[in-house]
Amino acid sequence: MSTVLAALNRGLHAAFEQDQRVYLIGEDLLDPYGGAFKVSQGLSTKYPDRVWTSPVSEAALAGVAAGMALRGLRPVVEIMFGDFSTLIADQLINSIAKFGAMYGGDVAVPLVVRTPMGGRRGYGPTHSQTLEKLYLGVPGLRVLAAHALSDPGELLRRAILEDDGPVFFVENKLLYLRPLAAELQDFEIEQHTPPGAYAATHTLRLKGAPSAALTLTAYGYMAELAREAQLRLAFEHEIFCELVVPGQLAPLLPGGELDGALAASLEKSRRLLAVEEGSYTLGWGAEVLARAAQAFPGGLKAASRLAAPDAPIPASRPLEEAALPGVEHILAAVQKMV
Amino acid sequence: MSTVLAALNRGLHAAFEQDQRVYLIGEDLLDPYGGAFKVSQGLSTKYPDRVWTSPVSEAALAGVAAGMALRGLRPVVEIMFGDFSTLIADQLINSIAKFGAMYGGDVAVPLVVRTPMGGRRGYGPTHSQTLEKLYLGVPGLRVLAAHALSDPGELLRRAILEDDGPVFFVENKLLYLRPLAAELQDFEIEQHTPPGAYAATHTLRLKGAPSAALTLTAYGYMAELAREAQLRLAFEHEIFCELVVPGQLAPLLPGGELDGALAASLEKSRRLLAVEEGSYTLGWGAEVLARAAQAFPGGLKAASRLAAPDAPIPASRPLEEAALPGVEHILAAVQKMV
Amino acid sequence: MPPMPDQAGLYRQMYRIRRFEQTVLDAFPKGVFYGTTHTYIGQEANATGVLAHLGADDIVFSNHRCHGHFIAYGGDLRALFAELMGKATGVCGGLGGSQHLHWRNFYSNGVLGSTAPVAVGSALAEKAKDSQALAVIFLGDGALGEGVVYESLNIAALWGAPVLFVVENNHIAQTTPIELALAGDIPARFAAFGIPCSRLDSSDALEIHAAAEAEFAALRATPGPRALVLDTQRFGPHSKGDDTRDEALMARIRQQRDPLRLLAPRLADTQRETIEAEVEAEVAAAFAQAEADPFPEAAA
Amino acid sequence: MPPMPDQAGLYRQMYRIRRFEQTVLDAFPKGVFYGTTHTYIGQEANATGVLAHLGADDIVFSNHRCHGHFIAYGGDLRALFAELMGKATGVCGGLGGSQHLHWRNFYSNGVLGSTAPVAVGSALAEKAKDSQALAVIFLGDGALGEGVVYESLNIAALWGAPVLFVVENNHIAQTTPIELALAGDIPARFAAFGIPCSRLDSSDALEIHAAAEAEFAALRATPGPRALVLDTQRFGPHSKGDDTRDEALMARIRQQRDPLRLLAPRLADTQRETIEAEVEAEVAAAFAQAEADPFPEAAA
Ligand SMILES: Cc1ncc(C[n+]2csc(CCOP(=O)(O)OP(=O)(O)O)c2C)c(N)n1
Ligand SMILES: Cc1ncc(C[n+]2csc(CCOP(=O)(O)OP(=O)(O)O)c2C)c(N)n1
Ligand SMILES: [Mg+2]
Ligand SMILES: [Mg+2]
Repeated sequence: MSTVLAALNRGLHAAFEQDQRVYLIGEDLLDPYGGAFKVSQGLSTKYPDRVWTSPVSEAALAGVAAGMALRGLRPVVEIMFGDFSTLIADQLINSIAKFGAMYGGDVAVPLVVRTPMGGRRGYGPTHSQTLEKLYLGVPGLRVLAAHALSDPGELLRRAILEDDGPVFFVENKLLYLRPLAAELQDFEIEQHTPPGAYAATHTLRLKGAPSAALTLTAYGYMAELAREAQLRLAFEHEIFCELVVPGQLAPLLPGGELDGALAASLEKSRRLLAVEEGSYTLGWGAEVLARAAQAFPGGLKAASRLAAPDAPIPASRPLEEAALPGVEHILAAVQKMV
Repeated sequence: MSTVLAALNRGLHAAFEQDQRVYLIGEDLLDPYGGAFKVSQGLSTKYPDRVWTSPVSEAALAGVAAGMALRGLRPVVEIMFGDFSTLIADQLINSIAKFGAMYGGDVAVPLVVRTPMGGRRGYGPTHSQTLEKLYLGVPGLRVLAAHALSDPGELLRRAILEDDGPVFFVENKLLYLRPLAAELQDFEIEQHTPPGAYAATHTLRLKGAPSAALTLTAYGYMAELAREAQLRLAFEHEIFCELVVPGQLAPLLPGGELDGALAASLEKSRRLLAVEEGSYTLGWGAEVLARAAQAFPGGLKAASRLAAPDAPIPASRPLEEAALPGVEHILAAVQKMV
Repeated sequence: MPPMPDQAGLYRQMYRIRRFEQTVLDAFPKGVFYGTTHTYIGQEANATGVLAHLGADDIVFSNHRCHGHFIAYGGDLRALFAELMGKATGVCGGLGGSQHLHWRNFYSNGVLGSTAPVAVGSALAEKAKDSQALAVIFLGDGALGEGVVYESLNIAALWGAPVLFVVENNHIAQTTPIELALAGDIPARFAAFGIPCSRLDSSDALEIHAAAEAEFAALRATPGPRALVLDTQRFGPHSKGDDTRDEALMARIRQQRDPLRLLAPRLADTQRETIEAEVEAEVAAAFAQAEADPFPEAAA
Repeated sequence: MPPMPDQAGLYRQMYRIRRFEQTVLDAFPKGVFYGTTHTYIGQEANATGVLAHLGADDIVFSNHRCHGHFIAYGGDLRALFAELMGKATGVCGGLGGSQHLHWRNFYSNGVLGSTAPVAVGSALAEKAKDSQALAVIFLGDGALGEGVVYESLNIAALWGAPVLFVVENNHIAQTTPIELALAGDIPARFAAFGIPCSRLDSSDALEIHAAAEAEFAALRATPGPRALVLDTQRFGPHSKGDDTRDEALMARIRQQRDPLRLLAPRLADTQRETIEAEVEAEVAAAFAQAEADPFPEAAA
């Protein structure tokens, strides 16, 4: 069975094969290593001229990719750990995402920054963060999050080949070894692609379940844990939830409008729990809840967020496990809400 | 009459006078220039050994300050434009804000990064942004926003001298020349200092006004515009609002709790409009609305946000004026909500 | 032997920049312009001498002090005036303003040093496409404070980017003299990354033209980055009215280092006067047109 | 004449590091440790030779490969084992893990290069306080890719920070050989910022001890930054089992560049054996204690 890692690797290979303008730059990319998390494996062997392994210079990598994109190539940048995306913040915010609009609209910057995020491996405070929330409100930047419900390699391939703007592509580390679209036979899945997006939002319902008492929303690896929670809530507690999993985290709909899939689910359930691995304050869930509050001025019966506490992620296993939201945390939170 | 600029300058002078451990580092600090916005004027003349004018090296400035703070000094860093805070994102997020907790708690990093933010001066896309939203969710970092309702110099002095953790201190550019606490005679002002904070939240009511139909919340220069809107709404439209102005933007109360002053106001008004100059998505207002939604599960009658669109800030005056929320925007938004 | 440079052409180009910038400084207090500006007066010979060698497909990256670079690149005066006024006809439709220009292969940005990797990437892209185009990037002495510049030098050298780094060392960054901002030595900073660097202390457009000619020739002959440090002088304020330098010293510098004054004696008086008159008219017309141009309309 | 270094002491310290790291690599697959690790095997002479000169108040900044630095600084073996296990008794109570250590004046961080300005700032603080303390920062060749390092060199030179930059050039960064990552020349990079730099290609603790002695003496005599480049070899994987280098080459290197092997002949056999036995016991005891230590409890 294929894993998310294999799918991403296939997506990269497909992009390289289909378009000569695709280049990869980043640290430790050469085979046999193929990047610290192996997503880039095989590319340097097959396309030695288009894979440029680099010094440890994240900011310049992003800027170099910007220059390549301005001049008609379609570069992919691998940032070894998402924690180091802080080093490209200026290039991302003040160059890459701005060029399109600030130069009056006749410039395109088609590039993809790929990076692993997330903890649960004991890597400690500077190698475990889920920092994409920093980039969700950056005008001009699309943020996509791989998940295991459909092929993330295909999403990556489209981001590289079909998107004429910059994309920040998030890959949770624990997601890499997850099997792709596994154990979905119990679920009814609805796909809905928001206007202007090419990543579908997936809505998961347990087959034959009564109408949902609560809407869970989560992305990336957290969607896997939420799905597990969804099953256990049904079987162990007879609480039925819908799970809404976006693939595109930003931009959201203009004017503060709520995503259609989420709105449809909330219309029925009237209870919302947003779950994310990043830290609480101004996390992704804040925007989700704010939009839900705007969309349902009459109010929901309950609206809540589950996230990591606003603190560095400890290296120690029991501390890290307690800090990062897991299935048990979701079960507890949902039970409090219904 | 004193201005915010003069008050901030006085606050810096007071901090220098009261504590030998206070140092200032940044670009173009020397007199007669005294920093690009003159906030640091007079310091280099009076304390030549403690004002270090620097090369154009924002990241290193932040890191150097971190080292100074670790070793017992109380450095202040001036970042010339808040737009360049992107260059210190790694130092802020992965060093400065983390050291305290990640080293097990026996390390303090008492430093203040001061920086002007905001547009309305035609400086264009890289010199007009309101980027503090990037830092509101950074664990371990306090974010304060100067406003003109009470003495921002005193707030700055306390941040420098009394806070043992790192502070990101935001100064809106248009606020500099605003008179301090002017024309407040029409208002009844309540001050409330949230637990763990030393910056008060101000609640403004028009004297003798009937109970509020809506709660406005805004910070910094936006609070000035919101106050003007509050007056005009009362006198021109007979719509009475309360205005809640926090001085501390982060951290917020633990557990996602809503600030007490805001909760008290919403308890009565049941309508919320959060106004900010930064761009919409995952702006400060998202967290405010999310917390309000959590605090009032029954729902508010209306909840909305006013912010800049998710786009670079144009240099051209009419485009910039249309993009950044002004008094007219607030009037229109409130009228739609009541 | 390379052909003699077109002295009249160089003079005209420099005079266009000078008159453009003076018009900006004069008109700013009247509220015609909006935002900020950083004028190129005193440094005209740099852009003019360097960009005279530019091929049609070559790329230019510029900084906050970009008007002179833009004009020497061939940019339109009216469009530049209009951009500074925030008009719809501006280089970027009023979106960018003074520091953020893009036209054809010309790009400027207001974040110091941030353009360095972008320039290197653009050069690498052209190399990858086998287009023979190369990139030129202008950096001030102050921008050498930014770390990303050194990351970019390293990568440019490792990956053989066809890029010319032009450092305009006017010995000052905003108000900070170079002695307070730069330790060591500028050419050594390039050499440390294996990048050949030459240096010229001159405001003479002919000398700069010749030095740049050699750099372009070397760059076209052998792939890989090169650097040219031009020691120069900024005559005006950093932006507007914010010059903290000694006025007597500045007067002497303006006397000795004026690129126009240095080139003028090489032209016949009548030729020079014709050029000046033509440029005056051109600049005045461009300004008038830009003033009459409409503002952009905000989308509802 | 400076006193002869304590050869037995150097050997003991290096042996402690070696045995600590071997224990980590051996036990990791058994699940005793959690997270990541970067061992110092092969480079023991650097930390040991350099930090032998440290004064009580001097400050050390270290990187991801910090165990050897920490031990040579005087850090406790049990606390370090415990930190790698995530135990409450760890150096940072299990919060930091392998890469994030702090004890007394020792600080490490896992973001390459990010420590450079912090080290410079700490040195400047000590100078401002007139404490006479100085800072030492260890950087790998790979970290020289980060721009903030150059910003820091510039500021250190301009502001006269009493800091010693020690570059441990093991010719590789993770899997990337230095030829693919570093253009130009390491000492030239320091010289370009006016920072005196010496270089030594050795794994002999006595030679390194002597070179560092000269640096510390110069640093204490004259304020201002200095640099020492130590060409060295990493014997083990980057982290765990991720070595892509040629095995035959590595075997030769381990043969020729082993700091323990190089120093051993200088000690009497019995003395050496006593040291080794004592260290074996010490390391085993520290490991056992750490294993028995409790995990921290998560706050509810
Ligand atoms: C990253 C960044 N920091 C600070 C500034 C503010 N700033 C604008 S121009 C300038 C001085 C630039 O000096 P230099 O590079 O020598 O160019 P010059 O103005 O002398 O042409 C400064 C500090 C900026 N634009 N970008
Ligand atoms: C900013 C940053 N980028 C990337 C990494 C991932 N990383 C960890 S160690 C390493 C190689 C470091 O090489 P070097 O500095 O030579 O030290 P060595 O491992 O050889 O001791 C890399 C790339 C990191 N920790 N920090
Ligand atoms: Mg300059
Ligand atoms: Mg190395």
